[in-house]
Amino acid sequence: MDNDLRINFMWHLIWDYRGELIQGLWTAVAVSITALFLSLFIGLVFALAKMSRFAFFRGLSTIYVNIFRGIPALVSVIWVYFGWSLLFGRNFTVYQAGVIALTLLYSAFFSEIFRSALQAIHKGQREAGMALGMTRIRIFRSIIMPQGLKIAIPNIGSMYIGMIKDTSTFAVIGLAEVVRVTQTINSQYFQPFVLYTAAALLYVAIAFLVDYIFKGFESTITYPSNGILYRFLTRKKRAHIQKLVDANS
Amino acid sequence: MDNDLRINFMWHLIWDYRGELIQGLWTAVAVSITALFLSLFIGLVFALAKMSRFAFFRGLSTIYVNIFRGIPALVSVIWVYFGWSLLFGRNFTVYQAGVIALTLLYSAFFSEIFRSALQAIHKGQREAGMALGMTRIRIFRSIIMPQGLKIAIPNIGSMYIGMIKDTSTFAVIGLAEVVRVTQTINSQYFQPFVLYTAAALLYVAIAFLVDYIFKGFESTITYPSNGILYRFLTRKKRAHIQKLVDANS
Amino acid sequence: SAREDTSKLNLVKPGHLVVGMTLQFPPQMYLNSAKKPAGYDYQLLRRLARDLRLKLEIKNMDFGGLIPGLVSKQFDLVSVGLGKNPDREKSILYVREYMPYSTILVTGKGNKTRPTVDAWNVAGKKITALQGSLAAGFVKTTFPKATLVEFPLQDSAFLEVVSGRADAIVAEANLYGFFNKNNPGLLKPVAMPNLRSYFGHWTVQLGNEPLKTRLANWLCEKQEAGIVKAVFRQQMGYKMPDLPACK
Amino acid sequence: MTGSNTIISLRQIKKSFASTEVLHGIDLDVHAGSHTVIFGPSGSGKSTVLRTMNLLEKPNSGSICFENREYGPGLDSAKLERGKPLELRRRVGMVFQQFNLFPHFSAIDNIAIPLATVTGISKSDARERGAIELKKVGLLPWAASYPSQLSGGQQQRVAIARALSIDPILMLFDEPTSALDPELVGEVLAVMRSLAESGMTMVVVTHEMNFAKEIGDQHIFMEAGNIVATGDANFFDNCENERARQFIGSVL
Amino acid sequence: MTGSNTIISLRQIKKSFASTEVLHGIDLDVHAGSHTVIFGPSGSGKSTVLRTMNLLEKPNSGSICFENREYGPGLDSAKLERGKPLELRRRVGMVFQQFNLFPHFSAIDNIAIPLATVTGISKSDARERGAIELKKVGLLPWAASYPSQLSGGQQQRVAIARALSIDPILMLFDEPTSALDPELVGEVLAVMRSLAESGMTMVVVTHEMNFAKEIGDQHIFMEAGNIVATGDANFFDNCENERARQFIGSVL
Ligand SMILES: Nc1ncnc2c1ncn2[C@@H]1O[C@H](COP(=O)(O)OP(=O)(O)OP(=O)(O)O)[C@@H](O)[C@H]1O
Ligand SMILES: Nc1ncnc2c1ncn2[C@@H]1O[C@H](COP(=O)(O)OP(=O)(O)OP(=O)(O)O)[C@@H](O)[C@H]1O
Ligand SMILES: [Mg+2]
Ligand SMILES: [Mg+2]
Repeated sequence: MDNDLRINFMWHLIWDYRGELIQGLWTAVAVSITALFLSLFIGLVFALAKMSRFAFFRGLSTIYVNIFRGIPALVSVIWVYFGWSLLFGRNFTVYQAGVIALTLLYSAFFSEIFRSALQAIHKGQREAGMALGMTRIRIFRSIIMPQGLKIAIPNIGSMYIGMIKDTSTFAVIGLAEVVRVTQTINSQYFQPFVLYTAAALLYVAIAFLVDYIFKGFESTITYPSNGILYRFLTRKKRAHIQKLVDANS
Repeated sequence: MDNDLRINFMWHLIWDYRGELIQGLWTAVAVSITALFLSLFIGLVFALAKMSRFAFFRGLSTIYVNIFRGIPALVSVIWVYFGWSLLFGRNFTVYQAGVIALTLLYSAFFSEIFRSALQAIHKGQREAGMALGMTRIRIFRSIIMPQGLKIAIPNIGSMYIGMIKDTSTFAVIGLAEVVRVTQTINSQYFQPFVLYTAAALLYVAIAFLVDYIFKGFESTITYPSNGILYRFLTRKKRAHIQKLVDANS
Repeated sequence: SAREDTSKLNLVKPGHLVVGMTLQFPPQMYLNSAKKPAGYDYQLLRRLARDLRLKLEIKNMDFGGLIPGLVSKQFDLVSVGLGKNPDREKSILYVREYMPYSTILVTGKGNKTRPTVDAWNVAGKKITALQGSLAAGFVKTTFPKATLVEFPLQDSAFLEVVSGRADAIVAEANLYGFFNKNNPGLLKPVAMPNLRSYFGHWTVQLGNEPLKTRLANWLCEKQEAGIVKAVFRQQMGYKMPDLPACK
Repeated sequence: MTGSNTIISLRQIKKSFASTEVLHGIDLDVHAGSHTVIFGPSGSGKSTVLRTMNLLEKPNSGSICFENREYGPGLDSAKLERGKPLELRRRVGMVFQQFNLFPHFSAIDNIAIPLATVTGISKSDARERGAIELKKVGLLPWAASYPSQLSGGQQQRVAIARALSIDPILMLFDEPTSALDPELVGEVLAVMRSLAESGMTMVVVTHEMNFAKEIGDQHIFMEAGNIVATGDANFFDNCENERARQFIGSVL
Repeated sequence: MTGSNTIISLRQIKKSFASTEVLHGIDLDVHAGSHTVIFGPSGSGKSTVLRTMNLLEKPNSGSICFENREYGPGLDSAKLERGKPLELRRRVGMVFQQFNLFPHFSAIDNIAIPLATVTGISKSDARERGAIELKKVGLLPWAASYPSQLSGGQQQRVAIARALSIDPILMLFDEPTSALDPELVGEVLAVMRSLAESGMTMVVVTHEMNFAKEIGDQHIFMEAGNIVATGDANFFDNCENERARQFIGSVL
């Protein structure tokens, strides 16, 4: 095959469109962060339902998890954005639809993550709380949840990277995230390699960042912790304890 | 907006095109299963690298995992199918490219899954093997790996569902999996809801099936197991043990 | 006739003509009920391959894969009716026009906006189009005050109007016809003269002048012999507007 | 039914797990200021009896009387007002074999946080109380340490201080030293000994027979879900039950 | 350097973890058929000494002589051929505090699978040997049970049978009974006792002082990484080292 077939890599496009690309990344992050908080909450609810005494709640949770774990993001967002509108006449914005679709999918995953994390807490912890006369809700809030969260955090971090990646599917409803931005630029220049490379770089960069943030968060809530953030947040408490020790000894 | 907008749901399309849809599902499963085995293997290698004594291997593994965990499937497959050919003049088939792209992404995830599973094996297990004079390789094969696999299996199942879902992205290189099949049918009828619903149903069904199979697999390698499969596979061994017990007592 | 020498055409696979297309646009290009490629583009390509004595090989994939495939030498030719613009010409090589398109403005059944450009070119009107299509370009130039929303899938762009989020869509007339046939009564064309007509092109890899020349010559030959028009009429079901004259 | 100085009494307590009954009708009175020791083979139901006393296990039948309230399914003959488990638990302290300290709180917060939530006092007040309790068990200097930074003996002493912080009138101990290195057992027994001397009512499940002999004034020997022998402070010297004698022999 | 009847000897063994030295130069000879007992406070280095003997820990300096081979970094004075750790480990059996049975193998396979891989005999032959070893510790009827189906005492007996299956000439025990319920201790000690009577050379770290006194003919008291007192079978009765006497008092 001839070698005079030229490929013209217009790498400068990445720089030229940096504003749009960053904006796209920002959109992806915004949608996925909103969905992260919602799906953590809903996931926790379904995790608790799965551990409930009532078979009905357990069954509900199993069905929910298995359905939404299985649906591809593409299909989910098309249903939420178009299907809902056609069936019920209520229109979600692109942003809302993206958040809802992601939340449906990932709440199912988070439910499993929470369940296994909460189940990993030794039952002696709950019993110790009960023996001290703490209420069930208090035990959950002060004893079980903080310890479960620590176990769950690395998995939440991984899942969040998955959520950001899945926003790339939402190009189909016109969400202006990174892949859609690159596609739009691409349709003007037909420079797929340059632009998909840019997208990949942005995604990898954000994955590293998310990893770093979650690691930091994990080390902060590790006990005992030497994290700077931890020491800063607990400085008052530690001073108080020191005062009590001095006063009593 | 008008309220008398009626969408004409041609649900019969699902039945009419059942052959194509099932074929699409089959393609998705075939690609993802091949990729599953490859990425389990590669993931294991990188997990071992990450636990290596040599900082070089650990660093390599960290970089690999962080890069491929972050890249969206769409970008990955475009690079493999088109980018590789562009750079090295070697053409992968659609099937190969799908398998390679999935393998790159998921080997990164599996590496983390294996690492945490292997690290969860109490070090007393390794020491017991060493104290008996077993070689490192033997200890890994007979002691560490079987126990680690059991811990990893539920996560592998979840990830595999993710792999099947990600094949939907490979429509872009023309892989005739479920979503692409529905898009093709859709282009003739403009019946996106009917067809995306069909796709969702197929995906959910396969997710349930995968879950079921992995649960069964897990229960088979749980010890002691009462699984039928387990009892069938070990019937000779158990008979032998029984004979020895009878002979010696 | 003597066997033609195709060795100068830089073909991906000697003896073959590998074409990338998206068989999702009936009647222009689609998979027929026997799962075989069909439509205007396909019939043209078949004749081309026969005349060049090449074996025709169709690579059917999403639109998103076509340009990467061409650039990375997976296909000799992309046949999907690409519109031309100066930016794109820096990355691929256009052969020549072969597919006439006319774009129309389509709105919801109950929409009462007057059918004039001025009535639609106002702030707050939302108009959709297929991402990166020339239709999208026309919205920018014809209705600069309106908001353009692009979608990567054609049905998303239609459904945005059906769901009432957007006021109208600019789309190729035959795509609308097809949508309406399967979902009658949801949308109606605005009774405005065709917004714009344009031509779709065959494209080859940047630098492959020999192939471009050969294909352009073949198209001109067939165009002048009236064959292109005949195939179009037979496949598309209506008369073909005149293609630009060959030099 | 309960003597004037009886703090807690169990009547006909039966308990099943799944379909297996593991307690077959336990009757037991604990008098104020007394030190009851429960011993017996593994699986005989010692822990289950103890856990029933603060309702960590709900009996399938029988009744528990505590401070003029009745708990559990109850007996027909009982006439007392029914109580809520939380009321009972806030008056009964429990120390577990595995300490069950909260790993995410420092030693002092292991005491202060539950105390604050249970009594409603402020965290800061609760910490002051925590400091006092830690001092009693000799661990004030470790107030800011996390459980993972303490030895087993220290952890168990924190657990005892925590249980005492809610001002219980009855303390339950379930094999408090059997997860400890032999050398560390002493420091925990010392704390328990001084607690016993201070007049606290205690029920102790233990295999430390010397300690049991020393502090026990009511001895309960259990086997297979039944109390098969009981005795006073002299039980070890003149026990008539053969199984109990045999068991004591094997453990001592 | 090693007497004719010396099975293993440690010379000037030093071991550090990170930058902390935990063994400061241990010298120890174990004679054929002898029963050495190591005791001392927690953290004194007992386990580390034992683990060094089968090279689970690699000493930072010093030398281990076993069957005319030298292991470890070695001493300048030593003249023996160097051995490979696997050779030594295949002649030395070890029993751990936490049993460390393989949970995914049945009792008999816990013995047979390692045996088959180490000696190269067939699995089926190895199982025959396994059955014999299980019988010796009284567990033949449990051959097909998994560790999770056995009591602690039974698990530890399987662990002993497993260690014996490779025909060791030296057995190491690291607190073999301290993870057991007090009642189950007896059955494991009985197995160890009969092993001692059969003439097996043993090194035992234990807090069971009565047992130690009974079988021990060489007693080693360690503290803070050093051997501070050694003695013969009569050590417990006429021990001159004050710290050792004090320690024995606190544990007995
Ligand atoms: N949560 C539970 N589920 C099922 N069975 C249980 C449970 N808790 C205890 N059992 C069973 O009840 C019986 C009594 O157990 P319990 O723990 O009270 O015995 P124990 O005397 O405290 O023994 P140990 O000395 O081993 O602590 C045992 O057979 C045990 O297996
Ligand atoms: N893997 C390790 N890493 C770091 N330090 C260790 C390690 N193993 C042991 N140590 C330290 O070495 C010292 C001796 O430990 P070793 O386990 O030998 O003591 P021991 O006498 O067996 O104590 P115990 O009675 O608690 O088992 C201790 O200070 C211990 O903390
Ligand atoms: Mg118990
Ligand atoms: Mg030790």
